Amino acid sequence: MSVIAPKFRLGYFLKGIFDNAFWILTLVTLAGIPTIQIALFLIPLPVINGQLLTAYLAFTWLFNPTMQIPLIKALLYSDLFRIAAFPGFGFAALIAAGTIFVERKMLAKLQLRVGPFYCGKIEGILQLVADGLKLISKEIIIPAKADKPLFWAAPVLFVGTAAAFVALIPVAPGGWVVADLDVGLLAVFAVIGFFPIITILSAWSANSKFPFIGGIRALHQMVSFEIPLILSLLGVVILTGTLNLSEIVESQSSFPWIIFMPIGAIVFFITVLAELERIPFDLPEAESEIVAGWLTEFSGMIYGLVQLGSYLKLYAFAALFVIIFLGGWTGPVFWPPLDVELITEGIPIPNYVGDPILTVTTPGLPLLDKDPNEWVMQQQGELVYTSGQLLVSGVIWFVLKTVGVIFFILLPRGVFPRIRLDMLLHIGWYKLIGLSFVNIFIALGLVYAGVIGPGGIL
Amino acid sequence: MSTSETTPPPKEIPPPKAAPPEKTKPPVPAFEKSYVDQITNQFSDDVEVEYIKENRTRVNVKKEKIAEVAKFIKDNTPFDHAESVTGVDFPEDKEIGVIYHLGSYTDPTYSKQVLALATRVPREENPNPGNDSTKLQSLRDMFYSVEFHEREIFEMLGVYFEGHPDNRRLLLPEDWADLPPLRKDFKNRGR
Amino acid sequence: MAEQVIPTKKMPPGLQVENVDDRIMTLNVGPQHPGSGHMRIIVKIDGDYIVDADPDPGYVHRGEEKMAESRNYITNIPHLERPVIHDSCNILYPYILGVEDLVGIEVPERAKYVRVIAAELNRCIYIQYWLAIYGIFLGHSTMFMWPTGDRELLIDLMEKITGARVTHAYFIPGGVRNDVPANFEDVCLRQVNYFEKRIKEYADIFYDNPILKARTEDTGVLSREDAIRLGTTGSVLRASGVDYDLRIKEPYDVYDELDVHTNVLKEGDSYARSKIPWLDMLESCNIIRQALEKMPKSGSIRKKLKPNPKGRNDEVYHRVESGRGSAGCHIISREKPEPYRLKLSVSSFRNLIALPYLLKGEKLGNMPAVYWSLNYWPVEADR
Amino acid sequence: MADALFLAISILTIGSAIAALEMRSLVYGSIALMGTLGGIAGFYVMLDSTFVAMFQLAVYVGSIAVLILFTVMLVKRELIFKKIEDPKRKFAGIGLMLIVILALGAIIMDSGIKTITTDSDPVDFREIGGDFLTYYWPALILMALILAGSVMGALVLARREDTVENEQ
Repeated sequence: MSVIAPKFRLGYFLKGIFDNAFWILTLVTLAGIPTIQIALFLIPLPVINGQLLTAYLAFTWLFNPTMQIPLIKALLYSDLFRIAAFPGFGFAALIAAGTIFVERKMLAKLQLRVGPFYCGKIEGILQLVADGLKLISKEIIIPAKADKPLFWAAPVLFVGTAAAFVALIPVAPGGWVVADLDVGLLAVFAVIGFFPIITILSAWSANSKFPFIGGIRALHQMVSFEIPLILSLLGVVILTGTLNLSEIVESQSSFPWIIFMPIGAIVFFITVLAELERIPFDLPEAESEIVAGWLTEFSGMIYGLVQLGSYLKLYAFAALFVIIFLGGWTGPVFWPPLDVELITEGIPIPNYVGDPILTVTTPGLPLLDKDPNEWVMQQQGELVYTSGQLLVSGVIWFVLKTVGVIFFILLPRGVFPRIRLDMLLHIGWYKLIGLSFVNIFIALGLVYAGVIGPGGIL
Repeated sequence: MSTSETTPPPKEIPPPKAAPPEKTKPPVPAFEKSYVDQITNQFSDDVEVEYIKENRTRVNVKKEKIAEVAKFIKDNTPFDHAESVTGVDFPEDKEIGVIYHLGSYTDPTYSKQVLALATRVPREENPNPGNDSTKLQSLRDMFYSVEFHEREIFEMLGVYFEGHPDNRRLLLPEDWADLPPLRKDFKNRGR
Repeated sequence: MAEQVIPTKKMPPGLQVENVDDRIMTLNVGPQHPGSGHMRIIVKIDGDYIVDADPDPGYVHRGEEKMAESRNYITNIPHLERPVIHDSCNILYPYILGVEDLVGIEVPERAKYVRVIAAELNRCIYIQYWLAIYGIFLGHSTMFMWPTGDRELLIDLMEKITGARVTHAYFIPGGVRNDVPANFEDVCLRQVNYFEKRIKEYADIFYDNPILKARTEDTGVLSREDAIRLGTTGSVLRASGVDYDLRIKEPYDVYDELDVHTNVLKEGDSYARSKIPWLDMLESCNIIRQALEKMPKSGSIRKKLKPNPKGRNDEVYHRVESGRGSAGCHIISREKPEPYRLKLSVSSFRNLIALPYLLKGEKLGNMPAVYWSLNYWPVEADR
Repeated sequence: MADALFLAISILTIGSAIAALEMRSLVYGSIALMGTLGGIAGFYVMLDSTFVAMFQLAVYVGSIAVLILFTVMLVKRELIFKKIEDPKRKFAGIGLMLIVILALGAIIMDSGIKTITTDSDPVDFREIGGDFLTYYWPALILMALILAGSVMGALVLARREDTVENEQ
């Protein structure tokens, strides 16, 4: 192994660098800048302080201290921020990375593993980065007789579908959700339905036996567990009378639905384990039977993408459990309710030197200001509480609950062995479907008894 | 690896039958003698008792009669399984010995006993496993557990077992084209 | 079964499928497969059912028996323990007994007890390793980590006795290689007691686990008659209800002076086969404690052996109960320093015959459970 | 914007429908069929009925397409890639399609559906759900029971088949 190629010549090396620089400059000038300008032309720009934000103004205000806060605020309320950062991809990816970290540490504690305890400097956080770098730098090997377009498309589609799932999850009051659909829950079902297709297509496209068996297993598992998954959530829909996920959360301001439908929650949790291929149900990846199942032929960043997608999916399912059964971002509130003035304008404090205003500001991620809609909605009597009345910001409650659910999803990995395919199908078709019907009948009974639901006493 | 040249094998190994030292032997154990006597009474000419020691006995059988003797043992004595099948090369005698070690699980009084059922088959200088005279009847129908052992003997010593359904190679590669490696004229490299 | 003539051209067995129905898929499980070990199982599946299984060992064949013919009785010791390095004392035991028989040497009483202790410790070490792999084969990663962790205790103990962590080469004709350290009794008792406490916890997480029971019970059932007919041995045999343990049936060294119990289960399924080794470990702890109590506190540890001993013109066949079952050693000796023929009759090779028999008709998901419950060690089968 | 979107979705739907018919590989054909069904869901979204669109996605793209894919993959491998080249049949099919399109278009144009205008709000799915839960509750319970019964029946049937298979 020689470090420098035997035909190395400095002149060729420099020429290569200059060539590259030349082509990059040319492409940026001819293609990059026009693209940016077209994009700026199409994107609706916000109005800040009565001025339409143009690209020129944005660059100017970046260095103007008084205008930076409004600029950032405008950025926070833009769609791009929602998709890329807070309720969308970035937030979910952060939680997914945390999940991997927690999984390693917890399993190390449980199983006497020594590696994760002594790994790295700062509790082994850099291990995640190292893993990611390793996956990126590895060669992507495609089987010789694979169906190449599908083989490439499947991981990308997997991540895309997982991200679409994440986009439907509201994480904070006031519409902090990427896609606030009226039929959010139905959209969730529609998105979940895509996973089996992607799995079976990628398994088929690898043109190998073990991925194919794994794909067929995944298909069996996902299809047979999708039905109890949908049925177990119908009880909540009957009680709330809405399919919008934010409204489902707001309906739980007094009590979470898990109190009334524990059966549905249990069924949903088990189906989530199966849909995520976590350990009692990880048959599609059973390494002692079928090498790695439908992931066998994946290598390098393709594998990394599938892993990223599956952890995004893990976050999304845990968040869905929190939203539907555990009350989402609702937490303990001040009781009796605070004065409206305290929340909105602040109350002057007598005999106090300095800033004489006492206000309740909102900790949490929508840090800078309260959503203007919220105040309006409260005036219209639609909201029982505002975020200002929460002890802690709703986002923190949401994250805490989600992490708790993720913990319970990870926990069986240390406790249970893998089950067999016929046992899995037996559980799915015989037990869980029956239990979810029981759950629906409980919900209907509550509705017709007039206890709860549309026009109920609670 | 090895060559199938026709150099005579080294002379220093004495054949086992050639050295029966007539010493004062220990008394023959009665229990072991009883079941060996069953066999010798049945096949008087075809079998020969090699030794009767405590818990260990050995009976040499002619190779044509091995299946009959094995069937008799299976039917009339508590020996119900074969523990081990050893193949030994005797280039001096131009013979290959096959020794079946039989044991018993069903009868607790026989649980210490190991009956060695031995036979010899002719050996050829240029072996062609499966197609030469080095053949023996398989005991698989009597003692099912010899199946893999006989496959191993076949590949290691070139003894073809007639009546064995699956005379493929087991441990060696499928394309092994050399001498059967446990024969004495297969030389270890560097030795 | 019809007689099969040897084909003139050897085909790899995986390619021998002719005129097979399209429903049947052939899977090469191994040798590069996380669920096969150092061997290949050619599995034909119809849907989820295995219709045919053909084990193909030989990927780690070392030719130990051929090697033994050109080395003398002493230099044979280190390489004959290689087949099962985790169980090196027990795999060496029958050879040592046979050589002692051939050269006619008596073993001191203390050495016999040390041998029994080392053999039982080594049996626990092997079974822990086996159990770890059984756990990970069933997807139970905790059961992979716990036995590998607890195994270190006994490995440290064996290191104190023999000086080596895995390949001990501890038994020699006429005794053992070196004496145990000074405070060995206390250390060994403490370690073994803690070890027993630990392995009793395995029942909570593994053997009483409802999913494990539902998964492995009634799978791969080997009846008593079939276990005898197939000539299986060790834990496979005892899980099928045959009470046969060589430590009791044919006691060697000092096992007849100790109170040894054997564990027999009637079911013969994968669960019973996997439970027997665990019960054996608990029994081993008992044996070690008894041996420590009865062991002479001082005395010779080995008989002086004349250099390069020659055997007599005879053949011997000795058996011991190893971690997997009966391990036999058949030595044909001439009046020479090296054996004329040495045959290791090992339990893995004997139990392998049950694998195709058990796998036929099972589900594919049961394959690892059935395969590894046979207590099969591929390297030992290949020798 | 809406017109452009409509055009794009139309091209996607019709193009993938043609592709679904013309693809040689059955797997790619079924993927194109998924595109068609997804395009129809896009039309529903444009018509402000997201409820139906989501059902279209969940049922047709999510479930029916999986069934089709599953069936296709169980077909022999040669059949998946078998070429069916018959120009006569191809042109006959195209002609038949044109005739049907023209006939349907004429009927629609003639029926006066274009001139219908209505200002009433589209029916919200909430109202349908509310009606189901209040006024039509016996029907809902009946439907639920029939669904439960049919699932149980299917399970019993499947079980019987399963045991028969095991006996073999």
